[in-house]
Amino acid sequence: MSFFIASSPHNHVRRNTQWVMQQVLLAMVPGVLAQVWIFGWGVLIQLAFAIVTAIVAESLFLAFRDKPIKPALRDNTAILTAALLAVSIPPLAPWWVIFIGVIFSIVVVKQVFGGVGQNIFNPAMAGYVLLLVSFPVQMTQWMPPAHLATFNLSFIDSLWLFFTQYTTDGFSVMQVTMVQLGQGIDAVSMATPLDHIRNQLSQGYTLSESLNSPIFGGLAGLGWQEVNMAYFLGGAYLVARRVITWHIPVALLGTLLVASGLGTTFAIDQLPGVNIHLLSGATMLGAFFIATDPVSAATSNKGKVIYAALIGVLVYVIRTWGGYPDAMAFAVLLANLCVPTIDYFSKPRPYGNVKAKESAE
Amino acid sequence: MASAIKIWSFPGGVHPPERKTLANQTATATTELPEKVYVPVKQHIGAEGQLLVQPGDTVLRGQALTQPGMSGGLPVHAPSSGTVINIAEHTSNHPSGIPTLTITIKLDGKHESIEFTAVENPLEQSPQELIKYIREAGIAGLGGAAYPTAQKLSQTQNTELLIINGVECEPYIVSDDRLMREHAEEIVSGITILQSALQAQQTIVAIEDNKPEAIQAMRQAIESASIEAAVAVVPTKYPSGGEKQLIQLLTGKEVPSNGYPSDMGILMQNVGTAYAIHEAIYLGKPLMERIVTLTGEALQKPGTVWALLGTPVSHLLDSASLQASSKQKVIIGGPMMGYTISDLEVPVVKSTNCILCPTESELPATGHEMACIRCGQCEQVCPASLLPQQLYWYAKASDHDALKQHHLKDCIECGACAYVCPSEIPLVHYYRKAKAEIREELIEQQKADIARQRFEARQARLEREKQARLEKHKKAAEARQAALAARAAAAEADPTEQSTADTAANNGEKQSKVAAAIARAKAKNAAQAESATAEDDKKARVAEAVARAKAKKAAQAESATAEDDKKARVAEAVARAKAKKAAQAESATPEDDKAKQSSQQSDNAEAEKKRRVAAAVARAKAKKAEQQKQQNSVTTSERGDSESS
Amino acid sequence: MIFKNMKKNGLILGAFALAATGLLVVTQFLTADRIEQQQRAELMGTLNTLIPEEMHSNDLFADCTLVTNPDVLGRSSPQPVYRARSTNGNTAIAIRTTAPNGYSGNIDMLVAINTNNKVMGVRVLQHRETPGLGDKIETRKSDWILSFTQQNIPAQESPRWEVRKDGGAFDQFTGATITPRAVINAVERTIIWANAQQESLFNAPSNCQQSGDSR
Amino acid sequence: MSEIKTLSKNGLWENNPALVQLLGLCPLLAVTTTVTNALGLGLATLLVLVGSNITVSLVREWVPNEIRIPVFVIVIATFVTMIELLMNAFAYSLYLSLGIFIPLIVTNCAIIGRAEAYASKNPWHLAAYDGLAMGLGFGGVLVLLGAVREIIGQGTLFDGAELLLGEWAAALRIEVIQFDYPLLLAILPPGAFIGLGFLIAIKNGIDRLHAAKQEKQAVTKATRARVTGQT
Amino acid sequence: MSLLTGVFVVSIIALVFGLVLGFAAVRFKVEGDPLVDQIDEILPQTQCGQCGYPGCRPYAEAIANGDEINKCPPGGEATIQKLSELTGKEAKPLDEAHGVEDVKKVAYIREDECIGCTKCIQACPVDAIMGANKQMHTVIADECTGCDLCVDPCPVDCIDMIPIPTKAERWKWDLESIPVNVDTAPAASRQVEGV
Repeated sequence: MSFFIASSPHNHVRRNTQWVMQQVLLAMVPGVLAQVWIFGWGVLIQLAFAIVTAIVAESLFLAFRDKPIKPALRDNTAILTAALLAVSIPPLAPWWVIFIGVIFSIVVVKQVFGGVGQNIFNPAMAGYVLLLVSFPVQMTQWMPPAHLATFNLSFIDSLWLFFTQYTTDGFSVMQVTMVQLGQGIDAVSMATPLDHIRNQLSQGYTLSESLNSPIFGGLAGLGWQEVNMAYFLGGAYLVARRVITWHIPVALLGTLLVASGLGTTFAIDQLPGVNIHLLSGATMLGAFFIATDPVSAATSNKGKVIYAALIGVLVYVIRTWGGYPDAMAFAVLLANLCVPTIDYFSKPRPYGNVKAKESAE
Repeated sequence: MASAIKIWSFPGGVHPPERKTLANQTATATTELPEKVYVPVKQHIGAEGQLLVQPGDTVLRGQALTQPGMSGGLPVHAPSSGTVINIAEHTSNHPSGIPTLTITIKLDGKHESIEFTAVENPLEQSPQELIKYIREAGIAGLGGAAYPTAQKLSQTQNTELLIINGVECEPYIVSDDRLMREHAEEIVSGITILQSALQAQQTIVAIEDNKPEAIQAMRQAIESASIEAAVAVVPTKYPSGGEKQLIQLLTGKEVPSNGYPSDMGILMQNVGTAYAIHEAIYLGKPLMERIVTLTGEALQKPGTVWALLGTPVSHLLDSASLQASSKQKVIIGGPMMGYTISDLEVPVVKSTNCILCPTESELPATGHEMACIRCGQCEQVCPASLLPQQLYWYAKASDHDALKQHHLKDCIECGACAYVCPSEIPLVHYYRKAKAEIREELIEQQKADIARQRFEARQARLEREKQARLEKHKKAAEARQAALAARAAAAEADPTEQSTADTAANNGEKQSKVAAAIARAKAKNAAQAESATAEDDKKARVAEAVARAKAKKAAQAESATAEDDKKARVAEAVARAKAKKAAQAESATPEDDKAKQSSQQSDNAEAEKKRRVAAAVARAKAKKAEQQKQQNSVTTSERGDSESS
Repeated sequence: MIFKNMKKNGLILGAFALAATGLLVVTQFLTADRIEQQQRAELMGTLNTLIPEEMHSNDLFADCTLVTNPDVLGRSSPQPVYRARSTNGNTAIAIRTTAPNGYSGNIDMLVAINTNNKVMGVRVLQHRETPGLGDKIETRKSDWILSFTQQNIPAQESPRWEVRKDGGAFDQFTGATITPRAVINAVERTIIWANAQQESLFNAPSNCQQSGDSR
Repeated sequence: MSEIKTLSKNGLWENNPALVQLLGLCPLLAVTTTVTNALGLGLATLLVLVGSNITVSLVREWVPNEIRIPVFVIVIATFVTMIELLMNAFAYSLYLSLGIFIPLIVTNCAIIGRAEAYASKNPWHLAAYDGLAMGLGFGGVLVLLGAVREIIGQGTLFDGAELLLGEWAAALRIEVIQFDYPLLLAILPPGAFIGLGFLIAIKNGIDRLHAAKQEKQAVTKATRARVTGQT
Repeated sequence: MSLLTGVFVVSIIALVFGLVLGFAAVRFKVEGDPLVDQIDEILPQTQCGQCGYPGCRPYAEAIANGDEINKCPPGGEATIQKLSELTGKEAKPLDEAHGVEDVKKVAYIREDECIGCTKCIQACPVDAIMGANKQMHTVIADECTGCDLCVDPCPVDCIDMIPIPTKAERWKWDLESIPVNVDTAPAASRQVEGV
């Protein structure tokens, strides 16, 4: 009889890419649930639509490239990209926003660069940035959190809004939001907490004045803090299961913490504090789910720390002095650009190759 | 004492399931004698030895089948008594399965031995003597690399630290474990020989902490033998048994990338080697058998066995009752570094420490190779601190310069990177291929350099000849006179005598060369006799063929002990060339002396090559002379200048 | 050898430089007038959209004074003020002013008022607001800026002069409040101040040309 | 005649400065927000290219090798400055919108590249034609990229043509698509990079298709040299 | 006037730079062109002439003078790649007009048929064939470049180009090439004297 020939090693850990991506998707569940609870059905609708779009787009483009479709789809990376993008955009943004974003992420950022493992940028974040700079109006239209809303949109209404921009009763997104905001709430547009603070500070208000808005409560912005905590939970699960190492989240959050701590110390009442930075916007999502994307992050542990610290600093800098309210996407993309350099300078010293200096002694 | 040894650590490493209990629960068995054994002539790293037997010879257990040749090498011994039935290419115990020269012995079942004589008072022998005995016993590193032990010992000077490696970190394999449990005293006795041969200052026996019985046994043996040695218990982690990793674990130092442990005064030997040394010195037994782990869930009776070197793998697997499935793998070595074989008739060799037959569910085949996602896990487990993923990209792109820059040569192929890779990329396979390509490229480059030199030399020679011809036409009359003189001289020379005289100077090759020379002379005479009357090509060819056949027969008869056909042929060519040259009466030229001188220095390894060069020189000269003769012109004395190649 | 080569190269390169710069001087000489005319025409174009031809008989470009008032005009450097006079007397002024608190920094504008307490119009000259959001203050993108035209000038800061969301009379445009707020505030400050200072502004000497800053 | 054909083919397609040599990216990426801007800069570059090529070709006999680069730079800088002055005088509004990119033509590697690679080795009429072909190739890509970006980012074509061509050209403006929300990325700098990337990809794709069609050409065996003769 | 000052200053600067360049051009002149040597280093030195030049070095010179880099079948794609890196030319596929890439071979003379004409010896570019007139010839396999130039001149067609057999030490880990179930029956017994 003939025997099977293979190259060593013959045993293997049973944790392939598919499994890793599944785990990450699983860990997103608490965060997504929190978002649904706070921002309504729109989140789920965005998510489902994004995933379907991603799968279709990836299949079509792979077919166009004459590449096998099934193995590429099985690795779950397209689904993860779509999910990350979907939870990053406002829940009531019209369907074509997420559609364009997903197509761009999958086709241009991922496939055109050569598919999984070849993209230098995080596809979800590149897609997000495309949407943010192209459709700033839609991309900054966040609903107020459920706590403050005067009524809850039904699933059907959310669906209608998503596809037609009008509810079944014929109200537009604008009208819905205005009604939501009409009652007693400070007439800020649908600004996120970070957005609000920025606006207020730029108008010359102090931090404590801007924190008086009813959108704040607890540790940071209402709703946003819960979402961030939920993503933190999911992230902790990933670290515990060793799907990701602790380096990136700890370094990122640590840097952000130090930077915002210094900021509030030296500019009292002028800059938002640690609690706001850590629990607003995409901080936790970014630290555990986005910056940890293996493809576009640095590889060595040392490199990962440098990479994540860079993101932390950039997030703080862009949030404080940049042109857009939240900064995770820009920070991640900029850090992605630095990855080859970081990798180059964080190379480990191979066994037996003692540095010239040491050997000279 | 053991607690005094500081255990350091090395970067990376993995913890694959150990699965050692499959085979280490029972005492080592002895198998029935196989019908035939296949003894490959070369079972170690280095040159192969010279054959001492031929088909039809009867051999006894322990009889040497080869002896070290001029360029070193180790002997192999008959593991049992029987008849040599064949010496031919046989599938090798190598990942490639490429056939190698193998002595097949049909065993007679009597298991008769030669008389083994132990070394007397071994501890009072000089290190050189001990090393000589170890070499003659054919001992090579039994841990897996099969580097000749004697060579390793003689290369090491001022040994500060002797490490006896009983770590055995690969999953499944328990050969050393069982050996230490059952033969701790013999191992310790072997260690004393090593200490004596090396004058080592310190000795450490390293064992992984998952082998408590072996640790216990070794400690007791060391204590009762009261020798200067300590047992170091290292934590279980793969690949802590790798030479470089173990040195780092025990000393905290790294072996320099281009160096050897001996540069640091460290020498490492496997426990099995120590056992073999004991057998060789105290019992006089050469290396004829080794302990082999038969394991894997496809075997019904796993365990360890003493296997004669040369035993076909199929024989061992039959004894362990292999239940082969459709995608059955038979792995020589462990799951991390072992290789599969496709033909079970390959023999057990000195480096075969384990035969692993896993079921499909036990060690499933690697899945579809997916794209690298740059997760960096490979980098974290690499014990050599390399960048496996970068190496993978460069290997894929065949970027050899980048591979060298990223220290591919420091990769020990331990397989940790491929073990953890979530994309199931066979990384080690890529590295092996790249290493082979780089090696090939180097060989090609060297060949190209030689070819360039030869081509340029030839061009220069042609140019000189052209000049010489022009010169010659100018001085036609003068040249013709010289030609007459030369021809007269040629007539006086006795070719046979000349060639004998030449070869007599050559001590190493004397026999074969004389034989060849005689044959050649005969052939030449015959050819000349025939061709003198023959007019056309055909007749000449027939004559040549006849002469050739005669020469072959003669050579065959005389050169039974000649190392190989190549040498014989070269020798023959040399003789022939010389004979021809003598006929041309050019033996007085300085170049010829040179050729003679060079052929005298035949003791070392380079002699072979030099002789060939000399032969080529002579040949070229002869050829030239031949041409000149055809043109009915003369050889001038300047001709000799052209032989610079 | 070396000196010969040096001499040759030096002279050839020098000759080329001489010829090239000479050519440029000639071109510069020939186009200088035309360029100045063009620059003038450009500014006049904007001025004329705010202050129609029939409202003045003077040369707006030349009848210009520099005023430094960081609190109102948003810059610490002097800003030009153009005066329109017709045969019937003073008719209008156009002031260059800056809103310092746009979303991305300064927004430079030209604000024109007439002597009848009305705003003639506002135009944005230069800004760096977010494309797609804040850039609706350009006439090329949106008509929003025209909503200032013909507004009455209040005597002091008025709650009417706010975006609608802050309770004022001006629309904000979708997605952005900072930019319109900044523009409205700057325009309000400027017109109140200019209206009050009309007399002195009209009487100030024309001194724009000396500084060379024609824009 | 075939030289002219080769030059045209090189400049417009095979060795296109923008798509193949990737020269002059700075103006290419910065000004191609609209067709009008692209056309303006393309024309300016074309003029400089032809002018500098002719001049370099005419003086090539006189310029020693070691100072040829400074001389080329002087020639190009002079042409650019002249064009800037002329544009300032006669197309002021275009000058305003092309802004700082006109002086940057000096450092457009496509121009010095042609001076060095072609004009300094060939007679003036061929050099002029080479400049024309390269200029058209560069300008063509500029206009194409401008058109793509303008349509996607703004939904129009020839917006602001009057700045370049005079008042009558205002009529050229075409509203191609009416967007509520145009893809602003297209007219931002990253859009230029992505757009250029796609243009290059399309060009390579066409080349590959073309090559695939021609593949079935019979291979004519080349004669082998005998290294060794009969000596 | 300031414009004239500008003209003057620029001209002076140009003059000075011209002087400096003139000095540097003579003073720091570098002799020689090592490019040919570098190209020759890359070529496989088979001296086969398939490129159309008599030997590798002439082809190296031709490449340095602008010839195509894809005319060397023995070197194959690897050589084209390296030449492309060195010369900056585009790496085109091997020009089939000059032949196709093949496995490495050596010449082998069927000695029984050899008539000893020496024609192959004269044809061999690296003197890798030994033998004399009317004597059987032998190829020194280690020195043979596999150029096959000796094959054509042989009047009795006794020269074969045989692929170099792979040895275990030089095996390239090509798992596909492993023979499955090699016939273990005793093959032709080893001839000690040589085949």
